[in-house]
Amino acid sequence: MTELKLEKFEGPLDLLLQLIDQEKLSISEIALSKVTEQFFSYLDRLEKNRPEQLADFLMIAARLIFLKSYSLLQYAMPEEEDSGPSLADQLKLYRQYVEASKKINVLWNAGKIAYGRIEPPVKIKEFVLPINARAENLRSMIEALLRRLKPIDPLPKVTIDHSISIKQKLDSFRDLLKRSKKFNFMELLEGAKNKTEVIVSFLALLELAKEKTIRIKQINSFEDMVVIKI
Amino acid sequence: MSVISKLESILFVASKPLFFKKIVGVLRAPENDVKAALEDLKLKYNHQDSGIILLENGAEWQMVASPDNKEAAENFLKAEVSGELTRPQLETLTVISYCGPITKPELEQIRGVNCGLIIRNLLLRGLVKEKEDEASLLPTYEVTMDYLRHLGLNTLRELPNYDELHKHPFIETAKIGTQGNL
Amino acid sequence: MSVISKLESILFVASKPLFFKKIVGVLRAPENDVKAALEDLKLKYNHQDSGIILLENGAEWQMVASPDNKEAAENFLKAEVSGELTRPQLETLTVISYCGPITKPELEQIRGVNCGLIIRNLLLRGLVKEKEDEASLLPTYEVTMDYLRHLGLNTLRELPNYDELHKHPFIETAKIGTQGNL
Repeated sequence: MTELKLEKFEGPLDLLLQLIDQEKLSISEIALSKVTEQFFSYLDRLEKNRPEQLADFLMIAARLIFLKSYSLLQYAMPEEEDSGPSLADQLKLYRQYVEASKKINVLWNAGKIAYGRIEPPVKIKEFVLPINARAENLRSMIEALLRRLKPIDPLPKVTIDHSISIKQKLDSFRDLLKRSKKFNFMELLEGAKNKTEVIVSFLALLELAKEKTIRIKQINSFEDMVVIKI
Repeated sequence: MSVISKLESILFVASKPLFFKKIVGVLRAPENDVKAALEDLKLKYNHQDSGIILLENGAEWQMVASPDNKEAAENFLKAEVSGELTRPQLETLTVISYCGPITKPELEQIRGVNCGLIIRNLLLRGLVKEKEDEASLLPTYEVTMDYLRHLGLNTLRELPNYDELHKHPFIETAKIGTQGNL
Repeated sequence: MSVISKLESILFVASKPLFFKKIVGVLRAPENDVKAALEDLKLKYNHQDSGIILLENGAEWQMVASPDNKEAAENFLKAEVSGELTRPQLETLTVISYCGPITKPELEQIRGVNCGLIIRNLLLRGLVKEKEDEASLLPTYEVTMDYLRHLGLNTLRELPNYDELHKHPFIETAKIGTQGNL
């Protein structure tokens, strides 16, 4: 597998498309599942080189994890209303616009410009004050402008949501492990309100396993997992 | 004089894109008559070998010289430079061209990346504008007449696969998807 | 493109009378072809109910709005430079009033949109004037004495909250602009 250059893709969807193309697959959930690991391998470097885009990649990363975990954890997923198109469908749509953008680029570079004309201005004999250009109008306009220019929180909200929730989950799992040596994954999910929380719990669990704080046992596939403190 | 003759004169002297509402106001004619007159003028001008073209961009109209005669026109006015489009600019313009008016979350759902900076960049370049529509809660974005002029198209409907990509079955779901949290 | 199409385009953009010789030079076509094309265009335009007319004055040719619609066209153009300001125009005038003298790029960074057409309109209305600034090489814009006088002010400092708003930190930050790598 050849490494894709980090600066060569536009965003997470573009990276996915390129990974899928590289594997000579067509867009499907199976294809997405096959490139998930590769996708994750780019996240670390991204954090260093394009931190401002991390939130965008995390959104897609969460959906990839969801797809992967769905087959493993189907029993644990709460019923939820469908929240939009599948990732595969979204990717197919994105590809169509990427293709279309190439055609637009050809038009843009064709050097055809339709010029408007400039009618010589009519001379008004004396100065006319527009009825809505009095000092009071200027004042309310600049106040509106200042409201618009008021700096907004520079960090994308999504990043904060994600990092806080994973951190919170990790902390609460650690607390739990202080109190008991062994518990079932399903117990952890009892309070889960939506898919995001299930995924975040799963991510937190993987993180703890990586730290070698816990061991995970599953007797049969699709069954509940037993979490054991090391 | 007839509506169509007055319309032709106004579009000729205007020297800039005019909103349909504005035209109706200036002509003091029923909307339907103005609409019909605009269609008639389109038929009169927009054909092969016409030196004048009537551009239509959403609710805006502008009379321009044919893009095929760019070089000849530049003998009489300052040449405009199109400048290269970067990949993010191009990708964003493409989605807005096919799906505009479109909100920022919808655009982001389709592109999968935050589009705040790129929208600002395109607004500053005058290629994209915020739609003047106070009814919607979120601002919507669409391409400008300047962009259309530089593409050499009479209307966005002439873009390749316009109907398919404009009314793509997933766009509506993509738009709904922006309300979900994933 | 054909001679007639090119001819139509240049008469359209020229906005002034063109000598026959000049037209021939620009089109680089045989005199007879140009003459025939001019006659064709006369037939196309110069009839009852046309909104555009081709004027022939000795050896000079010019495309103009139909004299029958002279009043409508003039009223339209006058309203453009004396009527109520649009919201974007008022916002631009406000920024120039409180923050002038200011360059076009600074103005655009603050407003977040391209301001070319709007500045042109404010100049025509006599609300704003252009000044060459030798230091920055870019022209700067500020309000005119006429405007100030009609506001009943002696100096801009008398604008509401001028001292506080003139160098407001939000505006100063916006002015520098976002250096996005796009």
